[in-house]
Amino acid sequence: MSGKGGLLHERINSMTICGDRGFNIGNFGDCTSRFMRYLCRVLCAIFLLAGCGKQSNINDDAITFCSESNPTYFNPQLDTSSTTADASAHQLYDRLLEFNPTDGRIERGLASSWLVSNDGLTYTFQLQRDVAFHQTDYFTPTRTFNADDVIFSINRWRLASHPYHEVNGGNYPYFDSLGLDKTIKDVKRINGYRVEITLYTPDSSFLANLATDFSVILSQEYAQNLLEIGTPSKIDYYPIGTGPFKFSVYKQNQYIRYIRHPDYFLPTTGAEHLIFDITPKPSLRMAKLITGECDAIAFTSQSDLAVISERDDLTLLEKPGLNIGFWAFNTSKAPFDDPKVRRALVLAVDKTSLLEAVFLGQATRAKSLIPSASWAYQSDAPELGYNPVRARELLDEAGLPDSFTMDIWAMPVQRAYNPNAMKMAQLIKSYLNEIGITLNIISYDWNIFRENLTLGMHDSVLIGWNADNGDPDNFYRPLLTCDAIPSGTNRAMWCNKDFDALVQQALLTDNFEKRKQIYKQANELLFAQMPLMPIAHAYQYQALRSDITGMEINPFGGIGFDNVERMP
Amino acid sequence: MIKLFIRYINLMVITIFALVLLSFMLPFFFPGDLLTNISGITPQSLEQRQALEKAFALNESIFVQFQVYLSNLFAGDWGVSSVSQLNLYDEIAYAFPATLELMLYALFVATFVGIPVGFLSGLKHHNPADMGVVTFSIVGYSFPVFWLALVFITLFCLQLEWLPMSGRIDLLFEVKHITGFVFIDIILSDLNNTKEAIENAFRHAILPTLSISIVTTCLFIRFTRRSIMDVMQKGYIIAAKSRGFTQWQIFIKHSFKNALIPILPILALQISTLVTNAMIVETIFSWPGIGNWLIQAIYQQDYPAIRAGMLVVALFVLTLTITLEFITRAIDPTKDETARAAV
Amino acid sequence: MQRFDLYQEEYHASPLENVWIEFKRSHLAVVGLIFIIIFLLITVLVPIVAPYNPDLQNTNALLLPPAWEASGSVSHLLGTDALGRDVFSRLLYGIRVTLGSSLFIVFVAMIIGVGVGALAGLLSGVRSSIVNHLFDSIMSIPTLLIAIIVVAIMGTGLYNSMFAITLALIPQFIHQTRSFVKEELSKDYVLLDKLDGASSVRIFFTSILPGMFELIVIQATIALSIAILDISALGFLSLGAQNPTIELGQMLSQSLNTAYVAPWLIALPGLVIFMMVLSVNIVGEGLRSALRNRFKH
Amino acid sequence: MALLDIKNLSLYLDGPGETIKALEKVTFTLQEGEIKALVGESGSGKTLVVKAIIGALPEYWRVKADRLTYKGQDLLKMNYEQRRQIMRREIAVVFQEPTSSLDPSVKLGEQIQESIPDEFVTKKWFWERNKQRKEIATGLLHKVGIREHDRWMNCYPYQLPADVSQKIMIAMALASEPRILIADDSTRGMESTTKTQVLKLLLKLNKTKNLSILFVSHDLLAITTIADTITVLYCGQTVESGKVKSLLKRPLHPYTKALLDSVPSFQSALKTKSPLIALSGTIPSLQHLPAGCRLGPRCPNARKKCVQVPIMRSIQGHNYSCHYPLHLPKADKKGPTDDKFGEQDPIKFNLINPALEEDSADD
Repeated sequence: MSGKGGLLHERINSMTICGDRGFNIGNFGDCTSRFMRYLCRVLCAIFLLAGCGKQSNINDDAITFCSESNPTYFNPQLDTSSTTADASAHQLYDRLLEFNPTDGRIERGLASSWLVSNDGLTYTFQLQRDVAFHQTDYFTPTRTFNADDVIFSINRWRLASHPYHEVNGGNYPYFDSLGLDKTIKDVKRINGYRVEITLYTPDSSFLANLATDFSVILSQEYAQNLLEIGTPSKIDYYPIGTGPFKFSVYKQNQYIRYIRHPDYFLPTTGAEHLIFDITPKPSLRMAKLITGECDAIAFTSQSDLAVISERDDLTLLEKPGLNIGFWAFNTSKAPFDDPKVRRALVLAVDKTSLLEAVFLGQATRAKSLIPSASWAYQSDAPELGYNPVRARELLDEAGLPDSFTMDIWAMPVQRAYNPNAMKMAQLIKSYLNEIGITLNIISYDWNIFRENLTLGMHDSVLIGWNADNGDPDNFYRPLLTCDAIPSGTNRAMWCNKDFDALVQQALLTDNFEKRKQIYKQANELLFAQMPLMPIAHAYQYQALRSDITGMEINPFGGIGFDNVERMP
Repeated sequence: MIKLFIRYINLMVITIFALVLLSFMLPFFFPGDLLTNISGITPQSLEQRQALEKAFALNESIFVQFQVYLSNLFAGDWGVSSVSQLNLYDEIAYAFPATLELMLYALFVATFVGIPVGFLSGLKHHNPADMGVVTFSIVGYSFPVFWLALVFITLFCLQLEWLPMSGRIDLLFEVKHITGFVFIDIILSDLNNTKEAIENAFRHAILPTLSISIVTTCLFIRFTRRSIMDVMQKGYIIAAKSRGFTQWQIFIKHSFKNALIPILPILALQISTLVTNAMIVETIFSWPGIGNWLIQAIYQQDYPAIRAGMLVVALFVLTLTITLEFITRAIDPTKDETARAAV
Repeated sequence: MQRFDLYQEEYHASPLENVWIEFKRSHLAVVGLIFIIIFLLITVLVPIVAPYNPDLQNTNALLLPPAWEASGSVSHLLGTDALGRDVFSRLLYGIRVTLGSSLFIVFVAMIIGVGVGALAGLLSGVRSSIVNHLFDSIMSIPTLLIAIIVVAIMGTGLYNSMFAITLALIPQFIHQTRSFVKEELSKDYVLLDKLDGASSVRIFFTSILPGMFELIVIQATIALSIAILDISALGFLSLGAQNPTIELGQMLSQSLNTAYVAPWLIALPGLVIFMMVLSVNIVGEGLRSALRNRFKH
Repeated sequence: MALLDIKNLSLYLDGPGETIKALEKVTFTLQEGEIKALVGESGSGKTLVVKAIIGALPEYWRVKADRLTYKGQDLLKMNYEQRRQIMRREIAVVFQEPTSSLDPSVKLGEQIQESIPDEFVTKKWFWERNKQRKEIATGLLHKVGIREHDRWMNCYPYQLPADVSQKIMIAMALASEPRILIADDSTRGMESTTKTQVLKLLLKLNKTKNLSILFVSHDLLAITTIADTITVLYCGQTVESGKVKSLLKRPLHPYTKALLDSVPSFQSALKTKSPLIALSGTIPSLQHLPAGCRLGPRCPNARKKCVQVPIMRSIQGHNYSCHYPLHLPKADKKGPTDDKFGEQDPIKFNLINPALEEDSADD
């Protein structure tokens, strides 16, 4: 017995143990019986063999991205959450127009050129030629992209009578919140590669809206096929688009796989495979980034930013964000319909401590909705300070009972505009305790959370908004106008006629100065009514491994992997 | 033998029936709309609601509903998850083998490390190695599994960066899901780099298996050591020694079997703790098993999934425990068969 | 113990004293006992012992490392968590919740388990065998599964998870008591009582119950260690104790968010759970061996 | 030359604080073909002697002996392997409870075949060897008087009655054709019919195979019928040893006397309603052994001198260790007893057995 044991012993010592970490076998010598000692050697041999070498990626041209939760559909038209946008907008589809990520100007996308009539009512688009759709195992396109696809994509959400309008729920939150279906009069097909869109009233933000992540171009031929087979709902679960990647397979709560679209009409240097590894916990995403199982991760938590910048194998991209994190009160519910109560709640909370504790100083203080990065930023906007005594007086004036309980809904997921809503809720809870209000914190799974929010079951909610285009209207209309309530983007359920009038009026002129004046009046109205407490405009971060290039932060929404590759 | 077999069969049938009955009654207790809890589909329109009610015989008596439920159960139509609208049968068929696999690894380690070490330390119960084993076993099975997993992750994944920390295999390998057991799937789905895939899957399996197998191994060690030490004091061992058999002969012929028989039922009970630990560890290592799936279902309040998942796991654990008990009773000659089939 | 008294009276220690002598023999067990007493004291006296109110958020000392680290301060012995709350006092309150609820669970499970077990043991016949089979089969359902069902029906929360774990622990007591009572009934001294005309209830309380004392204590220690592990596991999975209540498992899962900046926040709650379970197991083990070889002398 | 020669065998148990002498200077020898009886009340350490011989003592005992030899080889000095060889071929043991000495999980046939040493099985192929083993086993069973061997061969130990299992134990002991058979109280708790069967069997074996037997028991009736020589133990001290006839005729040690008197059938001339004789008091427990002669407190004619351990003296092979042995001729008594308190008549042992009286007369 010992003979064999001895032989193995030498073989272990002579074997080159990977890495320089010498492993002293000697300390296992104290197992007394020969069999025991032999057992120990075999065990540590197995363990050592397995521990060989750092994680080496066999399949080199594959990029793994750790996303934070499951997309509801693979079509951003149907859902405003950034998870769906990340998973589909820039990967699977293209848009008529695109934003330049650096300066926000509008560039050409599928539309090679466009013409705006001087009365601002008709827009004509000249389309790109020979743009191929995806060829997958569930659909093979016979023709390339043309005007029919554009008309199909727009009419789907515009016309209630469209065969595909009711498919998969039939609500299009982004477009409903902007009321775009009321502004577009008609979409005409001039010829195979030219489309003309006429509006009822001029809308200076229309072009910007066509470039957002939500206005993607679907395949009309694929839709036709599905209608014939009788499974129209598959269009949003098994997507077909013109984007840089094709959809391969999706396993809920686990992963999404994409394969490169070989004949994509733009030259890209992206990887052959793209994998979204769904990891809900931020600390788990961070760990996977460190061990190299993920090449890039979504929404790093604020506390880890310092750790990333210290490590040399990780890089951190940073950009001032076009977003707003706020604490919205459900104005449709008593007592939050009384502005006094809302002002008292805002006065009772110290915004600076929230910024320090939750954003760890990596965010700018929000006075009103518009962040400093936008041209419509109003630096001298009025703001309520921290004054608990005044808050208590206001509450007594409003006739609120001494021991008043309310709930606050905290988002379970991480977002740039609010990296840790749960923690912020706990801080607010201790502040409200001081003025005699008990606050209970409620949280659900992200999709259920948003469903219940649209139903208005909440008293107040900690949430925020990511801009989709540089236009300030993209903050005011979806967040606070009456149309936005049914679509679920107006979390404060606040409907104020003269506020809507102001926002509508701002759209009519595209002269920046005049629009700034109108938005100034809107800010004063908001300050008086205070339907929500603006908290912060956070910087946007993107953490990734150092050997990944071609990735940049797009302030206007979803992440794109078309030019992302791994340096050898 | 036949009498014992019949007794165990009827015990199995009673328990399965009780479980199916329990899983049938669950939706009535779950909050929210009964129809969604049963079928998973939230009826959009009125006539869809009527169609569903007729399909599940909700307006008839309980027995008819139970009958409908049973026929659906055997037909494999377990309803649809109310969150992801995916067929539950396929979801469970996808998730369950992963937990089974993790459990088998841990059981393998526990039996082939726990029992021999238990025997060895029991036989040599007066030297330092035995003291070491005893303290290791007490410390071992008082570790909270989830904390042990976290410590392993911080140590082996983050500091030493030896082992990967999540999932069953690196997502780079496109392993088709055929049987659900990762190693078999790798071999069956002909990859170009099968060897690396197997090595990668092995590295992924080490930490989860280690985290749950330590607790079970230590329990096995403790039971076997106690049992072998009792057996060595017994009269027939001293008689065998007096007949001049070697240590090894005595161990193989007499003490091994006599020591193992009394503890097999207790080891069978460890399976249910093993399943609990496997389900907890899955959430930490994001192992795509049924535990992870069930806990996601709880977070998303996906009641049809909870009901189906609960039924599958409970049935599996129960049948396994009862069969193990039956096997021990069958091969145990010391007691006559008419003794009650006390589980 | 050599006693030099003239009459050579035989000194026979009472069974309990014998158990204590045997228990004292293993120092490890005594150390375990001391730890348990400390934990129990903490559970009872925590409001006095804890230096700070556990929910007091002091925002200017966020994520302070423990005192022995370079940048730690003595005011917060074990540092502060992400919201600036003192970790040391939160751990003490965590012990109170975890250990307190576990003790309560074991107590309730013991009362119900022993009662039903005795009943099942006393009344024989088909009815009791069906009941026993059902309870034994429930015993092998994993505790996490029962907890998931209870949470699905009644929602998350400490009390619901306590209810679930009691439900999971009762069958073990039932099984042990039933088999013990069945064994004792076949013994002669019970036969004698029967012959004297004692009713089965009286037999149970006068002769079987005192004999069952050790079995119950051993089963209680096992159940306690399982209960502590399960309560903290459910807390960790955030199915058990929710935010306002401070529970060790839940503290552990919350500390994951700041895993890289404050690794000690992960280590401390886990360590406390481990110490609790270890001391319970050591005392349980010491008790078992003491009870087993108290008849040696 | 003596097969088994034991001199001054002492067993020490290091209890907490003080060491207990369980056996004190046990001396006896076992000749070839002799049946020696080891008698003593239960708790007198006779099982300990057996365990000391076969080396099955638990670790915490310390064995010290001037001589513990088997055919000249000192058993204590031997290493484990040599001692095992002796146990395998030369010495065989039959323990007290037959049922607990049989492995409950193995069939009886297998256990018997297992105890047959390999040397006896000469066939080449394994199936032939198995058949031969079976035959030897059935032969053994027949030898010990078990008729339906098939029935017993494939049943389990818990299904056996006591006497059958006792016979099977003996068969297994004989399997290796030992030189010595140690029967540790093997007739305990048996009805007299089965007991006589077992004793007859032992006697037959002794006669036919010249098998020397060490018969350990506290059942005097069995001993008188079968044993040649006898050694009486009390609390670990050899009290008296010698030929059975001489001991029965004239017991020298008061304890042997009390033992013999306690058996009514020896008292053929008991008058009706006369009190049965029994030694007062009980056996002291291990912790509180009296100093010197351990019968001291219970001995009818104990004196101050008995506090020292009496040395073993012998008359024509009949040795005893007592300061005041019963009715020895006066001279011997005066010699060793320089009793300072002057002459004292030996207390007539009032319950002398008249039947024995006449025998001693014609000695």
